[in-house]
Amino acid sequence: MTTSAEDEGTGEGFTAAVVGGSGFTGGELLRLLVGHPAFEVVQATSREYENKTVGYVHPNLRGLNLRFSSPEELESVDVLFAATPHGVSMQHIDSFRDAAGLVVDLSADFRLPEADAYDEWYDGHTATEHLADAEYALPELNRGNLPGAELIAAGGCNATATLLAMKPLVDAGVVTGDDRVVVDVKVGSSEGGASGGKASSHPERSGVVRPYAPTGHRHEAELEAYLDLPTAFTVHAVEMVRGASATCHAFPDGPVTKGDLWGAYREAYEDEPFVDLVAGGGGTYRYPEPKAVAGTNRAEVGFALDPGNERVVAFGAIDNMMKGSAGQAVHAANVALGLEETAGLDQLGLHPVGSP
Amino acid sequence: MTTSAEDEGTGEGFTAAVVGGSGFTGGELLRLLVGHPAFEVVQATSREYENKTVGYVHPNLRGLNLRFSSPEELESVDVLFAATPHGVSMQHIDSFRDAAGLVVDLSADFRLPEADAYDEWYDGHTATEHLADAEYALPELNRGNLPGAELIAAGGCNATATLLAMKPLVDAGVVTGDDRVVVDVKVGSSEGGASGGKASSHPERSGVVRPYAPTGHRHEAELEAYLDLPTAFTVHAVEMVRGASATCHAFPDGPVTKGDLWGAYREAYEDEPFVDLVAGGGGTYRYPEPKAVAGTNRAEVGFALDPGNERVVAFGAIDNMMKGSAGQAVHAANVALGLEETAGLDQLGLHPVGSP
Amino acid sequence: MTTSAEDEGTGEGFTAAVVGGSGFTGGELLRLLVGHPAFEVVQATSREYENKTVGYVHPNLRGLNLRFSSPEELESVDVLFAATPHGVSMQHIDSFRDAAGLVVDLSADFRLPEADAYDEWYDGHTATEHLADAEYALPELNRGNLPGAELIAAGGCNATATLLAMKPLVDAGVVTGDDRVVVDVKVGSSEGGASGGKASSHPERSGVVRPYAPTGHRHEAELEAYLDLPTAFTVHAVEMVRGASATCHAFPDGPVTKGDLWGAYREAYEDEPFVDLVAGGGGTYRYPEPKAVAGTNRAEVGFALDPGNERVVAFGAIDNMMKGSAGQAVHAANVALGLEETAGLDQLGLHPVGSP
Amino acid sequence: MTTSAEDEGTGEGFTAAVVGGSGFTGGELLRLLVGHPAFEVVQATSREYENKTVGYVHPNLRGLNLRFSSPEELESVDVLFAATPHGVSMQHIDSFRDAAGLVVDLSADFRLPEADAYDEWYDGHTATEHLADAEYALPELNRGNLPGAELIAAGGCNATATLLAMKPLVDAGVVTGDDRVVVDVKVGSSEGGASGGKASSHPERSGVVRPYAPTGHRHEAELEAYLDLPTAFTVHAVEMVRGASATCHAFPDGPVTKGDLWGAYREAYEDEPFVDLVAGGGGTYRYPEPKAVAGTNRAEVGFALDPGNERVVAFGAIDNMMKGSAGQAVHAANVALGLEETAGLDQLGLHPVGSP
Amino acid sequence: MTEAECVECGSAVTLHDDLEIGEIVDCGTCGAELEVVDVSPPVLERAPELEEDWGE
Amino acid sequence: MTEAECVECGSAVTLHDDLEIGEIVDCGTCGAELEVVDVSPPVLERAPELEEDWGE
Ligand SMILES: NC(=O)c1ccc[n+]([C@@H]2O[C@H](COP(=O)([O-])OP(=O)(O)OC[C@H]3O[C@@H](n4cnc5c(N)ncnc54)[C@H](OP(=O)(O)O)[C@@H]3O)[C@@H](O)[C@H]2O)c1
Ligand SMILES: NC(=O)c1ccc[n+]([C@@H]2O[C@H](COP(=O)([O-])OP(=O)(O)OC[C@H]3O[C@@H](n4cnc5c(N)ncnc54)[C@H](OP(=O)(O)O)[C@@H]3O)[C@@H](O)[C@H]2O)c1
Ligand SMILES: NC(=O)c1ccc[n+]([C@@H]2O[C@H](COP(=O)([O-])OP(=O)(O)OC[C@H]3O[C@@H](n4cnc5c(N)ncnc54)[C@H](OP(=O)(O)O)[C@@H]3O)[C@@H](O)[C@H]2O)c1
Ligand SMILES: NC(=O)c1ccc[n+]([C@@H]2O[C@H](COP(=O)([O-])OP(=O)(O)OC[C@H]3O[C@@H](n4cnc5c(N)ncnc54)[C@H](OP(=O)(O)O)[C@@H]3O)[C@@H](O)[C@H]2O)c1
Ligand SMILES: [Zn+2]
Ligand SMILES: [Zn+2]
Repeated sequence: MTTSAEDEGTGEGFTAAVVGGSGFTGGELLRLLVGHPAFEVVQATSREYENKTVGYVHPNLRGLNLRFSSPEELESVDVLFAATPHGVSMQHIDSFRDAAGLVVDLSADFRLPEADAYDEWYDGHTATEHLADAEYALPELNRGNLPGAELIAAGGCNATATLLAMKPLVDAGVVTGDDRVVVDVKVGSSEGGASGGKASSHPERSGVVRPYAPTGHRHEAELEAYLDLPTAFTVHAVEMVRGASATCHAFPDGPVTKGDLWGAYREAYEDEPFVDLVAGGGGTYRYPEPKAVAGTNRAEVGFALDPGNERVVAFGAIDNMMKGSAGQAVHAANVALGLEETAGLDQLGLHPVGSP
Repeated sequence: MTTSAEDEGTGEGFTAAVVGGSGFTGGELLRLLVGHPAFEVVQATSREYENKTVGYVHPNLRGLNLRFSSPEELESVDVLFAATPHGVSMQHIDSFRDAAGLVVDLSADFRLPEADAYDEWYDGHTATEHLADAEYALPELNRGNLPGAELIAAGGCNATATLLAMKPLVDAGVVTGDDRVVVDVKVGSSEGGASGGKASSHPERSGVVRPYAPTGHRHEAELEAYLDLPTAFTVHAVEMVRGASATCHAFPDGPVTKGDLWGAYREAYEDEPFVDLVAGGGGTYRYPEPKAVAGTNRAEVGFALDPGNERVVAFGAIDNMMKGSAGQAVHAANVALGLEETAGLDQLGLHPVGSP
Repeated sequence: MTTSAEDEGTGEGFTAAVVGGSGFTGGELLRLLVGHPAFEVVQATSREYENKTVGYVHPNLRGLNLRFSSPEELESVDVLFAATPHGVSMQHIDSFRDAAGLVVDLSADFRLPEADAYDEWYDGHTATEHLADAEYALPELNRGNLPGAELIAAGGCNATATLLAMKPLVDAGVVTGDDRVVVDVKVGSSEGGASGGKASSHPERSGVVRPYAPTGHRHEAELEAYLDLPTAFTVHAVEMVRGASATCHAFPDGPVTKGDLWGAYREAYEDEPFVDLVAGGGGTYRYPEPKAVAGTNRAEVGFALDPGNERVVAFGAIDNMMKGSAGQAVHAANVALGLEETAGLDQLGLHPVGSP
Repeated sequence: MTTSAEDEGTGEGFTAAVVGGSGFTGGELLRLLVGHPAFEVVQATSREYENKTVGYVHPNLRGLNLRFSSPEELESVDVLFAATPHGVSMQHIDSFRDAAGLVVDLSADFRLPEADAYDEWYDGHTATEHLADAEYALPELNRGNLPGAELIAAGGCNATATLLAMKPLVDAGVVTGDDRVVVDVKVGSSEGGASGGKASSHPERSGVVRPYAPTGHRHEAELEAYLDLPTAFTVHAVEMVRGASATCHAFPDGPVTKGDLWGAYREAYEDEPFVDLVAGGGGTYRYPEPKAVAGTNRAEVGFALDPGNERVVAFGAIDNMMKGSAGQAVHAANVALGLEETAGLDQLGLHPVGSP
Repeated sequence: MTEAECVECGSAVTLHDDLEIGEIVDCGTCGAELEVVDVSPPVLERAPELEEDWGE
Repeated sequence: MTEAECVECGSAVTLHDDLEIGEIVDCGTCGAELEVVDVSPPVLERAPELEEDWGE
């Protein structure tokens, strides 16, 4: 492979750094930025793998001529992507913003608009003065506020799958904040990040249907903040590495038809470059499935109507590493910088594919 | 392997036949009956594999000295187990009952008490005169009516997982028939049976989180019939071969404590030989998981309390081939015949185990 | 998704048809050609799915505005790709070549140079007059003969993995045709194609290590033809959908050093755009692995030296649907037509990724 | 579950302790001993989980009323099973033998007859005075020497699969020590034990075909010692949790027929209670497969003849946690103590089953 | 029950009583598919190999 | 062997004899991790929740 970090630079391009480049979403950012026509990666940090090549950790990037460097010595770049665990970005946000005009953070540190919410759902916030500057990354929700933003917070993966599934119902008034929605999410093991642990060892994690967050999942906070929707949220770990799939059970107050639903979803996503509607139809793939979008920035969104139970079931399926984090981050950066929205994000899914 | 069908017979034993012995649950019945101290298998039917050894189809039964024979020529036995697709048993029920004093049917043909329900949920019923004789197999629900029964109908696998999870809440009055319950089930590929089809080919079925029955699943009928509970039911296919896991989201009218819930579940299952309570605690396995019970007749049942959403999440995890069909059938036969309840059903699960 | 078959055309582009477009490698060809800067897909055939959209079968191509049409009515195109079962191309080769100046066939029908070999390994050949025109696609073996070719035969997937692993040893004289080489291949389920069958149903095929061709595999013929190497070939089905991995055990006559081996492999592949050498080193990914190249046209090739046994173990790992068929076909077409070799083939692998 | 460690005791029974009871093979020993008619488990040690219930670690043993205790305080028992990492048993062998009349060790510490071999293949041996007492556990090789033994060493899992496949060929003189045999083994992730590590995290380990020991695997030493056969050994990690499958490529000097091979294998295994011959035939399962024996102490052994290459391919498939360690250990203890050979080991495999 | 010898592996194959010529049975030891070519006494031959449905 | 009541689920927890204050045991019924806060008679309290290593 002859791809080289240096080759990518062009007069009109942007330089980029990835803090946390040895992690799962950091590696995904590198994959995307290396193939992006407008970005040149000049730094990827890792404390554990300092001085090792990026390909030592990420075998798909063996062709990349770049070594990990310390997060203590950040280069000046146009865009700094932070793919570090919760809490790290809020600690280093001043130096991140010193190093780059645009910071895109993948953690939860700047996702919620109110400092209070961090006290309720996380362990508080230590850099609240930056919260007002932060824009939620998901363009389908917040496209208008991204151009020119200086601090962007990529949404949570499970929240993203749910938001995309439910937003058309909320916007169309089919569901209101008074109705409780039950959200049952199934996720892959890459959500846990690269640091491992006993429960995520292969023998223990294989083949599970494991209720890993039966209640109290932190992404409820994002749904309240951005959809104004109280959700009863439960997350299961299932056998896949990449993927998050949200099944949302909503109970509209009045009667609703399939036509109403198609209207709501087409209205919401007709012009969206990364959302496909999959709702019924024929063949093997009739509803959203994460494996169909693995490796891509696409979201599959769909619904089914259950008249007997006066229920609408809404589905959202994404790749947690892409639309659920790194892809969403690059998409938002594209919008913020005035680039083509799909630049660097035109990967197609695979068929057939196993459990990606 | 030296196990032989003939070896099993003992003076006080019962002879058994398995109609549909080449199928998935038929094979599981054979595995159980061959190892059962009180049964002697004298016939296993298959039209496609007539005259072939049972081990030709089921590699785990290579040691069994038995060949498939035609379902047209049924032997006289004490117990006939039918593991055929829906509709077959109702067609042949007279000859089944002629051949055996006790018929245990694994299909839905005799599960529902009312003929009307078959018109609503299935394609009607053509042997309604037998419905009054039929007893629902699940001993945790219907133990008292099994002794002496002549026709027993094993419950549906997804219904069984749900019934076991919800029954304690209903019995304790925590949930009433006025509250809608959302049930989100995840199942393995063996639920589809041995006949295959494109969507269940390995390349297409691997790694899925596929909403295969988003609404209108027929097992809703069993929940209404036996729990008097309206359920909003959705079933997903996930990556496993064996297993059914029900996550039930219930919204009790009044406040409920963890103590109330422990009370309800212990009351229900303290003396049950096949139900384990798994609800929180420590380590890797904190809630019910199907892989922990794969290959066994055990059910794991548990719950979590979500005070913020006034919600109880109830879980039930079983092996669809065992507690969800063949194991339940043998358990019910044990009760019906006055045998030790756990006879032939003492398999322990495996740890670690992948995706069984 | 807004990709449209019609959008792709440019003045300097080539039109393409895919016969067998509803199959696995046919779908992969479509994925590649849709993203290829120089091709415009004007036809994809299927008898079973005639008039259905391509996205009905291939969920990753839902954005493609194209419907399957009958293979009986071939359009005139620049390049016709045939992705049909063995025997179909030899039957229709005249009409294929009438329809297109360049035919690229993915089946075995034109892979072997000698008609005799078809009698020995296959069921004979009915269009032997075309054999002389056919060029073996693998550019690493046959690049020089591809420009201007009119009939190109993509190599077998298992043969490709083996050829790439062994060729440097043969070229460098480390191994000669007098030494028997043992080749032990592990493959994914997509090798079986979309037509399914009982042994490839999910419950039966999951989790296997199944010797599916213990001896007598037809790809031995390609190894003899193109490498002049007698191989003792055994193929196992293992749990993955995409991937073929060849482990070759060779016993050189004289002593050989690691340096010799590195020399041989670097000599062979230094300038190859699609071959990565992976031989020892550190981290988790030390030798070729198919999952690291899934979805890409890359091959990982490597080796280990076993002085105690006077053995060299050579490894080759590819995606059977890409480097092992569709990707190799497009690569060869690029060379034949004078395009950039990597055009349309710059997909990067994923990390982490499960069992793709 | 009502199984209780105390319940098991009977007048004629043996008490047992498991050192390393929190590990994978330790847990498997506990599963077997709890269900064994002649054993009563009185101790299971763990340093990390001291005082926790056995079910905290092994969810399949939740019904067992036993807590882990410290390996520093060993109870006096009839049989002590040690399931600790290499090196631990040789360090504590004196106290083990003080505590029990029969010690069965699952590690490599007492497998090889010669102290020298430990210098060559391991890090030397510090308790060589016990080597003369040690008997290799595999009854198919060493049944005659087990009765009355005081120290038994269970064989390595990959060695066991290979020994069972090759022994009939050696005994019948089809293969001699002058012929090099190539052995290509595929193993599941439980071989690595419970302690984990990055390469065995679920995202990295899933779906692999990974050459984890391309050369120099220590089990070569056992093959030399017990079969007098030089083997070129390569081990691959593949996607399964349980299972080891050896494919052995042997090149007999003279011609050999299928009849010769059937003769050799029937001669070797006709009376063996745990070995099934699977060699060709029809249906889906034609050669040995690890998933068919998962959870059982069975071995599937088979062969294929490749006349063109003058090759015999011999296969052996086992569950590494059973026939490859804990099951073999209990089998050997049964023989040593004069119990029924199959006592506690009558588990049947599952069909269908995924990737157990 | 009658018995016949398997031509593949040499073991005894147990057969049902109302055996008919042309029936296909499998050997319980080696799994070979065998055709009944005579019934009294029963004689078995290797049945024509069915195509594997394993694909490639 | 002594017994104590689990504060989580109310069932009896079997304990070993040489119990020490501060030891952590788990309840055999509900799996809760319990701290020994007194030994004669034994009294158990819910142990401080260990962080899950499940990640997200
Ligand atoms: N995984 C997902 O699907 C997903 C989805 C949405 C959002 N997210 C969010 O994305 C972030 C990264 O997740 P991940 O899954 O990629 O995690 P990960 O695989 O664990 O990677 C974390 C990275 O951060 C680095 N790091 C850790 N602590 C650091 C510190 N104190 N200073 C500097 N660097 C540090 C690590 O490298 P060194 O230790 O070598 O420096 C590593 O490169 C998290 O906030 C997560 O919540 C993840
Ligand atoms: N799979 C599960 O997890 C599960 C769980 C709960 C309940 N069940 C129920 O159990 C029953 C069997 O399911 P399965 O999954 O075992 O199905 P399966 O694998 O498809 O097996 C069906 C069996 O029935 C035989 N059969 C089909 N049509 C027949 C006919 N007309 N007359 C006589 N025999 C016939 C088949 O053999 P031949 O065609 O060779 O005769 C085969 O042995 C179904 O009613 C299913 O709903 C299954
Ligand atoms: N799968 C692999 O990994 C792989 C690797 C290397 C080489 N190959 C070779 O590539 C070829 C295709 O393999 P595949 O796996 O893609 O097979 P597949 O999934 O079974 O697809 C076969 C395609 O051919 C069409 N077809 C079948 N018979 C036909 C006929 N008589 N006339 C016209 N169209 C016909 C089928 O569609 P309709 O029936 O709807 O027309 C289908 O689109 C084979 O020759 C195979 O050996 C495959
Ligand atoms: N896994 C297999 O498939 C397999 C097959 C054949 C042979 N074996 C052999 O069996 C043995 C155990 O393997 P495994 O896979 O079960 O390993 P494992 O899962 O890592 O378990 C090791 C056990 O030993 C205990 N232990 C570790 N160091 C100890 C020490 N210094 N003193 C006392 N106890 C100690 C551990 O518990 P605490 O740390 O809590 O005390 C744990 O219970 C190894 O020798 C292995 O080579 C394994
Ligand atoms: Zn035979
Ligand atoms: Zn408790």
